[in-house]
Amino acid sequence: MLELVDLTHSYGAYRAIDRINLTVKQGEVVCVVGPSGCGKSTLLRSIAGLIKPSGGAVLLEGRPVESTPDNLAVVFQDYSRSLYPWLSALANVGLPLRRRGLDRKARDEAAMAALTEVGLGAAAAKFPWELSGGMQQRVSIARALAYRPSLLLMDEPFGSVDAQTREELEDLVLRVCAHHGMTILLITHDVDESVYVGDRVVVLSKAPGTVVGDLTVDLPGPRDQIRTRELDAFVKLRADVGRMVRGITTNHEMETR
Amino acid sequence: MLELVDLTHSYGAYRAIDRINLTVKQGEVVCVVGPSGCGKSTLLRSIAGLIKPSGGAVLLEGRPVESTPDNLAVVFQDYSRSLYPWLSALANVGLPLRRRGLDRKARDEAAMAALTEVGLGAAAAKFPWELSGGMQQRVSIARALAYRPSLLLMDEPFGSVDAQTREELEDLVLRVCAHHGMTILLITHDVDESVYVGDRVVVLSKAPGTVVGDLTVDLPGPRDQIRTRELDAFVKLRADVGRMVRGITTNHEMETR
Amino acid sequence: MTRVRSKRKSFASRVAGLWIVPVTLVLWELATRLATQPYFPAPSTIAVRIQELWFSGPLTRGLLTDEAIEAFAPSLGRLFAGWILASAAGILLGVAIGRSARLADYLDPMLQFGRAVPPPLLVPIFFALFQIGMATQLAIIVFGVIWPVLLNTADGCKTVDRQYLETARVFGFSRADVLWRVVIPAAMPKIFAGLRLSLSLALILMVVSELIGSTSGIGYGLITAQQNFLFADVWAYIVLLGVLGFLLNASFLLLEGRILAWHQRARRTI
Amino acid sequence: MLRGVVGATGLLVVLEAAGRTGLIDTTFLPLTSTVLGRAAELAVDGEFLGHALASLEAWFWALALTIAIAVPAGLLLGVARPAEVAARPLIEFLRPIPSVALIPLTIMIFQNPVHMRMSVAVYAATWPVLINTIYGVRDVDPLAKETLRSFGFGPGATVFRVVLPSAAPFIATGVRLAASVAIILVVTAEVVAGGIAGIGVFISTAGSGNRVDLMIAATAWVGLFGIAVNSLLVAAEKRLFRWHHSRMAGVS
Amino acid sequence: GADTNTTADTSNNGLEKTALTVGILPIPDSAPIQIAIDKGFFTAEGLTVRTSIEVGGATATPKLVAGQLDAILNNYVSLFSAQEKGVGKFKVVADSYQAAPDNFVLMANADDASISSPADLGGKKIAVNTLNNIATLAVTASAKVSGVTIDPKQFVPMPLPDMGGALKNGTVDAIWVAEPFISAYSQQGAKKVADTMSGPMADFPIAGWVMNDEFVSKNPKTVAAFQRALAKAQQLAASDRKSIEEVLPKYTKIDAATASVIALGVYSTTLSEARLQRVADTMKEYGYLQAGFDVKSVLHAPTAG
Ligand SMILES: Nc1ncnc2c1ncn2[C@@H]1O[C@H](COP(=O)(O)OP(=O)(O)OP(=O)(O)O)[C@@H](O)[C@H]1O
Ligand SMILES: Nc1ncnc2c1ncn2[C@@H]1O[C@H](COP(=O)(O)OP(=O)(O)OP(=O)(O)O)[C@@H](O)[C@H]1O
Ligand SMILES: [Mg+2]
Ligand SMILES: [Mg+2]
Repeated sequence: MLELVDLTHSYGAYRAIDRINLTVKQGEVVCVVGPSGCGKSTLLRSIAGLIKPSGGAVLLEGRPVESTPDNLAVVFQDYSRSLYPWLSALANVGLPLRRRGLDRKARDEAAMAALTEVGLGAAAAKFPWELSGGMQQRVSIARALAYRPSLLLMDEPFGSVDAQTREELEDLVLRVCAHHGMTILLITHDVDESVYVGDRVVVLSKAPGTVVGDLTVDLPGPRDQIRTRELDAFVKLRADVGRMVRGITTNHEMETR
Repeated sequence: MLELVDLTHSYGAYRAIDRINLTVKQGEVVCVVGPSGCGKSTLLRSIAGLIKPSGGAVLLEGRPVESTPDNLAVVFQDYSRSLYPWLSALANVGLPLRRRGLDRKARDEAAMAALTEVGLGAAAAKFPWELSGGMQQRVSIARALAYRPSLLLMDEPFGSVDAQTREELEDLVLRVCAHHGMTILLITHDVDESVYVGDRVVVLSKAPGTVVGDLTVDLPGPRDQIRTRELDAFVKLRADVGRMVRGITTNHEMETR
Repeated sequence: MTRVRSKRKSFASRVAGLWIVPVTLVLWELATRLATQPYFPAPSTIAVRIQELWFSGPLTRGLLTDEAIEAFAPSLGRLFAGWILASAAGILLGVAIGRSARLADYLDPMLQFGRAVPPPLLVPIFFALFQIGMATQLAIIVFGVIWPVLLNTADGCKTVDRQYLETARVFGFSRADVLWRVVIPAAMPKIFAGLRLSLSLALILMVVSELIGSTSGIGYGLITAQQNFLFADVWAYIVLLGVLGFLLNASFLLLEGRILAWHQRARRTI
Repeated sequence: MLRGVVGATGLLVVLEAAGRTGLIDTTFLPLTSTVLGRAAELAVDGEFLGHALASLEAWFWALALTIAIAVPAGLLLGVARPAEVAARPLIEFLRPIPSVALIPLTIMIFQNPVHMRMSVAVYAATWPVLINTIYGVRDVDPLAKETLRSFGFGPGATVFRVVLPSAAPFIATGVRLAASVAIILVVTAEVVAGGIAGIGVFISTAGSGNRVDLMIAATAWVGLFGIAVNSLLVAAEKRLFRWHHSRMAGVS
Repeated sequence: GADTNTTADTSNNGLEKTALTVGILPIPDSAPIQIAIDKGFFTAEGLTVRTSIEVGGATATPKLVAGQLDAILNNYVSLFSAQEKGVGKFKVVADSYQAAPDNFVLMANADDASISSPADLGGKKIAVNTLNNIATLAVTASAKVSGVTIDPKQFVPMPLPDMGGALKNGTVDAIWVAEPFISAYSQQGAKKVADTMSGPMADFPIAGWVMNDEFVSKNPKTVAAFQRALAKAQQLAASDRKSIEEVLPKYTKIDAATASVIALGVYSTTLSEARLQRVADTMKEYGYLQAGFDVKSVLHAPTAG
């Protein structure tokens, strides 16, 4: 459904990503890992049509993406800036649902359900600045999930929550996505997470980012936090990805230092 | 050196932390873990004198903290908003050094050294909005380290960087602190990290946060990413802390859902 | 990409950006010719008057006539003196009341009062307070121009992102550093909005100050023309003011572009 | 509030003292007590209240019209860079033209004297709102806009749901500036062009009778009106923009 | 505003228009209109007259041209100048006011030895309420008698109430003022330098009631009614100072005490072509008019009956 062909982007003279090729199938969960500053967010923003890549193309259902594709939701890395301070958590989650043609009541209900699922039912009436970092992040996850997009882009969506909540959110996302047949592209730093959540793990090199690894995660579904992580296949994959990332990063660190 | 006595804070009617007692010795590294929204950032802000707690006291070297203590540095959770967009990364790091009575050249050198240590030597001239999330976070770590405070407060300082960089930063912080005899209070979600970095791990309950566990990490120093993590003591401690956090979070989740 | 391209914008494309000028002129000419109203002469008539009044002098002086020099020099002097004084006072006072709630409380009613008083009505009071004419005129300009700078500065300094200030606090910035390195840069966009407003306001108040008790300058020329029913002259002055304002603003934007580059680039979606 | 009263009283006392000691010539600037007495009399003077009401009406509609014109225009120009670049020469040409110079011309265009005053006031009051709106729009966090865009909202929704609310505090400052500019211009137009009713008409009549005390007393009411309007607007801003103030540090 | 009731209404003595808005100045010159209103002279003619306070010719004239006002009190110098420049086509329907000794005087600071007579005016800055009107003409003419030529650039326009302060702080050297300012400024240490309405300017016509030419020809009956009512009031004003003192506090801020002592001009009772031609001729002499000006073209004398 999503295809990146030689996707390249430079900020001014600085090249952030370099000829990235990637194909994502309908309903697939693809995790992207890579060193800090390698261009993951840039990649995500190109797919979302928020920046016009300097080269290459993003194809969605075969058609080139000119502006923001329809039926998309994004969880931004900088979640605190992507929540509207003049709206309550509930209203923040409900806002995109206007596009779904829901009336006020239906919107509020859907938003409330999503907030409850991320454990924020009690904080629905609070404003973003009254929420802790992790709570804000969960609001923006709830917003994306409530929207039920066909393509969901997430930029380190679980970075600010505790381990337990993180696992619950991982499972929540997988459940919702499977149920609604969403396609997901998830950026993460957590190698375990990438293997646990992804059907595929894509590894990017240091900046300018290129694809240096593309592993298919062949684990039985539905995943389970305890059992899946105990599988030999999981442990092996995790080690593979870990090695790959580590290899790059080490080289990277060598050069920049 | 740092003592919290019955520290309590409420936002309006909402109690965020409740009678927290804690003593931190000079040169100690204390990690605080706890579920999202339990009041960790609130605790940190009370210590930094940024909010006036509704009850109890913060004592520093025996004297109550009235306003922001001297010789303090903070890495905020919301790092992107704590960098000044009108200054380059170098200038952002160098700015607090004005208090150290350094001249321009010495400041720039110290800032450059700190940036290089966090792997951003090449990005010194960039402005914050030209940096990726992880790079911004590293700039704010560099700023805190370059300042050489006697007390360093860090609110999830490594949340946005990849695993490899994270480990390097952990070691960097430990090294710099040991060298300069800094005292550290570090908030994290990563149980492994809390045990690896901390001399002590303090576990907070769900909101309103109270201290439910205070474990001394009795591991040999200096720590090493591979060897320390392989120690039986490490594995046991990690499991202890994990159980503690998990227990709380589960109860917590039960109630809010 | 976009940035690079826009920087290299050719001179030709900049001039082409002014397409609205000829379009407006043509429409204006047509409208005035159709209306044939003595109060609204055609722009062509006005242009001729402008040339006669100010640009028919000797080449050595860039065609400027005596009249032009006599009118422009004192006016521009008053304009800049007034604007700079007002800006300095406005920023100073604005920073002070933006940073001190107590001072703001004490001064607020007086400032709000002063803000709503038409400057021409204060002329007799200024005459009573100042013993020289020039001071009166400067006082009128300063009094009229200071408000946008003062208000925007105060507002900008009062509403600095909390996280910026907290960062400054935890690192123990000195008061001066907080002011110079955090508050003022953060308030800069608002201060500039105020300065830009006040610049054209200064032009207006320069004219107002010359309407009363002056025998030189653009405002004096304007009121003379008005009271002599010389409409082409009146319009010549109006156009002159417009062009002056345009030029001043263009120079101002250049300066702003330099100083606020970080802001403009940080706020651009790439 | 209390401090404000203290501050203002202080100034009045100083002025009174300056008048009594002869530091200020009381023939040009009457004693504060005299002016205050006159101002109090005016408050119950039916004729003056009629004048005041006429000015108030012109001011209210002028401000309403200003907002109705300048905010949408500012949003458009702020969002659409090419439009702003194209319109800039015209705006910058028009902005420095004194309304006062336009008064005789507006008399020819607007038959109704109230419309004439309004047009003059709108002309001058538009600029602070317009410029502040443009700057406010530029100040909007790009990520806030991108968030909405990524959910597939069009430019209209982005402007209405993100740009307008985030720029609102900035716009409000512009409106507060415009409110006093509009008062100033309504009164000035009345002073310059005369008319049947209006505070400015009252002031110029008082001037022709050399009643400086009445002129200043009437002017004082204009200033007091400015205080009242500002307080109202500030209170409204506090309510509407709680989110803004919560995120912005209060004064130290 | 002024457009109400334009339609002819036969019940009102056949007047084409019964409601008039008249621009007046808040100075003694306008007294007759207030007298006519108060004494019911207009009502008797079937007219309802409302006054609008004007500031000067520069803004009252366009209001008249644009139809906001049906009639204005205007000084002749301004009026003739406007007519010549094609600002509009006007008709004087009644004379109003003519100068008397000490109506309009030049004053200077009492301690200013450098200026004591019109002969000292050379190069001095002189404050006038409006440029290019009776003020500048009177000063120019009276200085000329003393052999001094005034440069128009010596005139500083400023509102009358501002002049005292401007004189005191030296912004100007002399001021041209009328009552009640003459009395007020005398008390504040200003001295009279010259009576500008003497010599060539003695008994000079000051102001009259002016309408648009078009209005006059379209509304002859209304104009006639207006003239009749005004004539009665002018008559009363000319003969009975009390009647003026009574109305002054009503449309000006001159209080009764001041009204009883200030020097007043002469209220005219006829519209004399010869008298007004003198204004036009003087204006021509001093360059206020380019070509000769026949005042007959701007007069609309009342028709008998
Ligand atoms: N300004 C505020 N006004 C009202 N409530 C607040 C405010 N700041 C925080 N809170 C509330 O206080 C509680 C604790 O917040 P805090 O930011 O301290 O949590 P935290 O432990 O840092 O969480 P996280 O790990 O998610 O960052 C939360 O429930 C939050 O909703
Ligand atoms: N607006 C910008 N202008 C200039 N350079 C930029 C801009 N945004 C990003 N960059 C540069 O592009 C590179 C890639 O940035 P990006 O944000 O895509 O990294 P990332 O992979 O998301 O990193 P992280 O994991 O730290 O968030 C970085 O080196 C950064 O400095
Ligand atoms: Mg990123
Ligand atoms: Mg927190």
